[in-house]
Amino acid sequence: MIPQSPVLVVVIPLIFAFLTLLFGWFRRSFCYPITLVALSLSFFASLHTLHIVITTGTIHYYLGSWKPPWGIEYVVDYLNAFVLVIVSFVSLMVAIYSKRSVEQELPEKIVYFYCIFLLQVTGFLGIVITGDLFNLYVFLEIASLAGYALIAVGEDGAPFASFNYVIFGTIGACFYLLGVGYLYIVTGSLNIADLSQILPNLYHSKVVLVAFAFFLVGVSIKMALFPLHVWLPDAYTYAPSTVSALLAPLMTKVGAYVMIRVMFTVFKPYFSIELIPATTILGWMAAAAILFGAILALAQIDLKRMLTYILVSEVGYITLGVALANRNGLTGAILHILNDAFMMLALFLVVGAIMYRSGKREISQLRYLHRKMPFTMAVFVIAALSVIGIPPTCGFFSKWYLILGAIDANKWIFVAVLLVSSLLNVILFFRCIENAYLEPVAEHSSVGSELAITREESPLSMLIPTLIAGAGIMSFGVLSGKIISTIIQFALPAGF
Amino acid sequence: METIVSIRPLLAVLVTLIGSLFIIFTGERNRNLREFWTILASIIKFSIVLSMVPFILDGKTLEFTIISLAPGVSLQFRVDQFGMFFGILASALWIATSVYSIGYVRGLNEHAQTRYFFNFALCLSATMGIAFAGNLLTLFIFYEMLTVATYPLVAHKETEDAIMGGRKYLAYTLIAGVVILFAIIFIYTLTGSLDFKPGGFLLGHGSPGTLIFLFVILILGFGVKAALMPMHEWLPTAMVAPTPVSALLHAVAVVKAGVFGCLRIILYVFGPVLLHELDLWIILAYFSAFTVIVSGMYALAQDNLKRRLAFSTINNLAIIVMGAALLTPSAITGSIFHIGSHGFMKITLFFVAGAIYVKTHKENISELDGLGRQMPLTFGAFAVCAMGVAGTPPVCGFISKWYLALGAIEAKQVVFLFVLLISAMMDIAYFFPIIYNAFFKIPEEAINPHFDEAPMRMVVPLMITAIISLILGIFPNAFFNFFNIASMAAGKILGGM
Amino acid sequence: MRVLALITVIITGIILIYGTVDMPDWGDPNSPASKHVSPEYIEKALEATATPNIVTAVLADYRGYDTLGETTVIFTAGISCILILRRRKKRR
Amino acid sequence: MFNFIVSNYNYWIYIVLMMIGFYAMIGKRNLVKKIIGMNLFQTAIILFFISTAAKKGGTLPIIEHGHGHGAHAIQAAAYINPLPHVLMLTAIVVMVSTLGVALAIVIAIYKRHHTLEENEILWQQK
Repeated sequence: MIPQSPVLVVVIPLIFAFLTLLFGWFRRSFCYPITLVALSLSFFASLHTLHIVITTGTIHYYLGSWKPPWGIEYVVDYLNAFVLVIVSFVSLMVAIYSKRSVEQELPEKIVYFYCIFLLQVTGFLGIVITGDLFNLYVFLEIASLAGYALIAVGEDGAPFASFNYVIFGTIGACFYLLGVGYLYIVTGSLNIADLSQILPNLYHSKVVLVAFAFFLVGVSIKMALFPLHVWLPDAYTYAPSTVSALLAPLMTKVGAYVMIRVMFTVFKPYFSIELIPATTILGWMAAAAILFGAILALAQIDLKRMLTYILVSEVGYITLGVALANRNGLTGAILHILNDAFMMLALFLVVGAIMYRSGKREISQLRYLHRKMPFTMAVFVIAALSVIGIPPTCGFFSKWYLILGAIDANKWIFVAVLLVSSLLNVILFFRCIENAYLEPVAEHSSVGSELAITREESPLSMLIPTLIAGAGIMSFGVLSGKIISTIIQFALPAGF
Repeated sequence: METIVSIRPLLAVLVTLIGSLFIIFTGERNRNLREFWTILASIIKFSIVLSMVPFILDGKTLEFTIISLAPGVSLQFRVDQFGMFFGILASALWIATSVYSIGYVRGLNEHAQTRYFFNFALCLSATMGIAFAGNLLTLFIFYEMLTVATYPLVAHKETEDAIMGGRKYLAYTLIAGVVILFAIIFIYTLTGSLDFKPGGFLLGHGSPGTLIFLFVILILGFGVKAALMPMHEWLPTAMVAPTPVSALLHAVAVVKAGVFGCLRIILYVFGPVLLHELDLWIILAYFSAFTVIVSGMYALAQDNLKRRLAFSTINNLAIIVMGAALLTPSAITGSIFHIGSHGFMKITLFFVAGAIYVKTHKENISELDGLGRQMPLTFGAFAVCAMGVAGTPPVCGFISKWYLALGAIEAKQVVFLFVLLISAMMDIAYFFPIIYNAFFKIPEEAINPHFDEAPMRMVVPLMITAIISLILGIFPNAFFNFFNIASMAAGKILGGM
Repeated sequence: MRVLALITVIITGIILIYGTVDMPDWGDPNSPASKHVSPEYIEKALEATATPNIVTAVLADYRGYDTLGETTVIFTAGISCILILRRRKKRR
Repeated sequence: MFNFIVSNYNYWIYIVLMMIGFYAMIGKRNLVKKIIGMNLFQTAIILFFISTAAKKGGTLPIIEHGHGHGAHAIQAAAYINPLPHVLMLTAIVVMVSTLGVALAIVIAIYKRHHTLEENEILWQQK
């Protein structure tokens, strides 16, 4: 029997998106549990998919039983199974978290919010799982449209930020589509596996070259690779906190996944590395992203905006790993997809919780937070240490592999960039930690004052996902060897 | 060499980690219970460490692999003689520091005590991890943990100065961390392994240029915590921290971790053979000799007692590194033993500084005139240990300096013998006036001439550490064959030659 | 800003034209796109789907999943518009 | 050369159209103009795809006498390529959806800022 879980991963949130609308009509409070059920089911389906991949190898699922390349197929190998699990788990966490935050920020739009939320996740999952370039485009658009809408309902600046995102996102998606078209015109195929068979004969065609360029630019816009990141900080700053927490960890990671697929599956590593200087250019862009992201983050006074710039910098790490194009570098990149998803999840959840409780989000306003919200702030510290790259948090291990990869590739400048960025992150985060944990001397003169600040921990529905994200950061660090030996080493594209 | 798989090193690390959780969840609500956890964890930890001593004395190695981190590298504990030595030192001194800390923070009614004890416990876990780490990566993981866990302690007072001190500490140590990380990864790409081996594992890998480069950046990296000049700046600045923290920084955890790291690099990564081949040992020895002399001069110029002690620490750490760099059996023995003896002596000195501060709120040496009569026990302990640091028999500092001097002669480098002598003289020059003034000088303002000591919770630990320093000076093997462990470690390292 | 935009546009245009050089001529019945996947549709669609209109056959059958995605896109767009434009009933 | 230019004229048209759209998207200051540009851009891509479907001498991909005439050999060359049409049907829908969402966002912007000029909005945000 053909396992049905690959398609269920995508279809369950899709169907439940309709159901949310239907049930939401009768009762608003149904939406939250329905979303949770949908995403839990989807998460279990993706776990099951991963399990099948580990036990029996790559899954080919023919939709409608039409054989590829005529029909659409789902191809699930280690790489997308891994990303699927990350996406579905992170979105489940955000969904659990969303309850209070959405009630506070968008009280009259709950039904539609959850509907779009599920569609957003459907989009991400569809992008990741598919084995067909055009199908990928369709789901990319689902994800993008949902993203535009979710961002637009945020604070005052949100619609305009969202509009910029629409413009950039459309350019990105259209470039991608153009790439698909160019490949189609010289090959006649849309299926990834089929394309990778046909393309090697055409590597010297200018059409293929241009297609590759458009793919890369399009995906770079979607994953906000410096200098095409300009839409991201505004959009994620003004978006509702739940939305930032969903998009920030996932959109960029899904983009990174597509980039790896295009560079090393659709095109062979031979093309991306040796025939054209794609990896070199990408490497420099990534290095610039890492540094400028961190430097721009230094200039921010708003915590959430600072995190968006850190996200830009983190995208640089993943891209750098891809651009190093060797075993260790790619291992680091794929590991960082996991690690960064959790780091960004944790950070954005924490910021959301802080805003929910205090309405404040400037770095200078964090004072006393370690007493008001000790657990939330503990997770913040863990995530911060991970971004900096302090062992045994998971961020250290992705850095470890990235640096190994950079040394293997003899790219000493990238090694320096990776090391320096750690130090920049130290400044970034310890600025926040100092503000949150250390108080001006006058105010702690007596012991009595310590009790004057009441504890205002975020509600359980927000706290639990935050703690899980924090626990994830710690445990993935220790388990990284295990994760690599069971999944990632098989997830590396062929040829590494 | 026999290797035994044993979970004990992991337990030794975990007990404080778990203890720290108990501490933070007990919190301010029940202080006595919270302090009980601290003491309990320290005692359990010490007994676990001690339970491993017999194996070590048999020449065996205890090993425990937790999880594989990368091909060829695991999160692994391996307890050898050198690690054991450091482990005993750290866990023994933690008991003393805990008791003393309780007296100190309560005596001063410090704020954020829970955070204080929490981080203290974390520090000790990290230190134990450093001591028992079986490879460079494990060592580095705990080394960075230690950095982070110490930061809140340094910035504990939360004044401008304290926050700046904390920043400086972080800046120095994390930059060093990044440098070390780079070197570790580089070594990994060269050898595919990071496991410590007595006598080094780098022999036969890489070109001499690469190895020299690696050695330099590793020593610079670990040298930051070991406060080798010119990377010592953070240490005097970090003196703003509460005194038990300074004691911990100086005698037990942080700087000793730096020195421990340096010694691991010198003796277990590069090894005597390679260092002789590359002629690096003599450069390192001169480099640390420079620190020995200069820091001694700095110490003479300080009026703040803790700052003077800080420079004295820098001085002694450099002596340890210098001893290891000489690469002769006596020098290495002396160097390792000095980690311990300096630990006991310096912690006493810092305890004394803290006791004075709690009792009289005085921090400067010029204000201490006549205090010896008011606090005879405290100053007595100070006198014993100050002389010990200078190398006067029968305190334990004498033993280590004796072996170091022997080592200098064995290595046919008489220069370093003179360096040791000069430093001893400088030690006397900056410690003796304190003792003299405290006991014999008549203060300008009237001072309580009666016996009026600091709280017993502070005096007892400092008395005990002083007495231990004395006993170790007379019977170096009095406790758990302390000296033998050091000399066995030295023997094993050079056995690989 | 406008100059920058113009430069970007021109560069993109040049790249596109550069790519076009190797493209098959317009209406070339032997172009790869006409040779690889599509003939199968034309030849087999009637037999396999009993639909004379091949576009319909491909749209609704061979690549029916794309069409599901397509309808989802428009559903998303519809709900998005509601989500964005829905009036706030009461001001917070 | 001349032959090349003539035989590929479909590409030139779509590139010109697309560049006009692209310029409007990134160069114009008015939000609605940007949206118009976006539409042009997408339409150009659709034009491109559809033009790849063409075959000289081919007809619409609807099988004549499809029903009731039994099996007879169908020449692939006789019909134009159906796949790009299919793809573009989807793409058109995507385009319309994007347009809809973009316009909805523009309405939301207008409600808050009472203007559709980028400069003025940026000025207001300061």
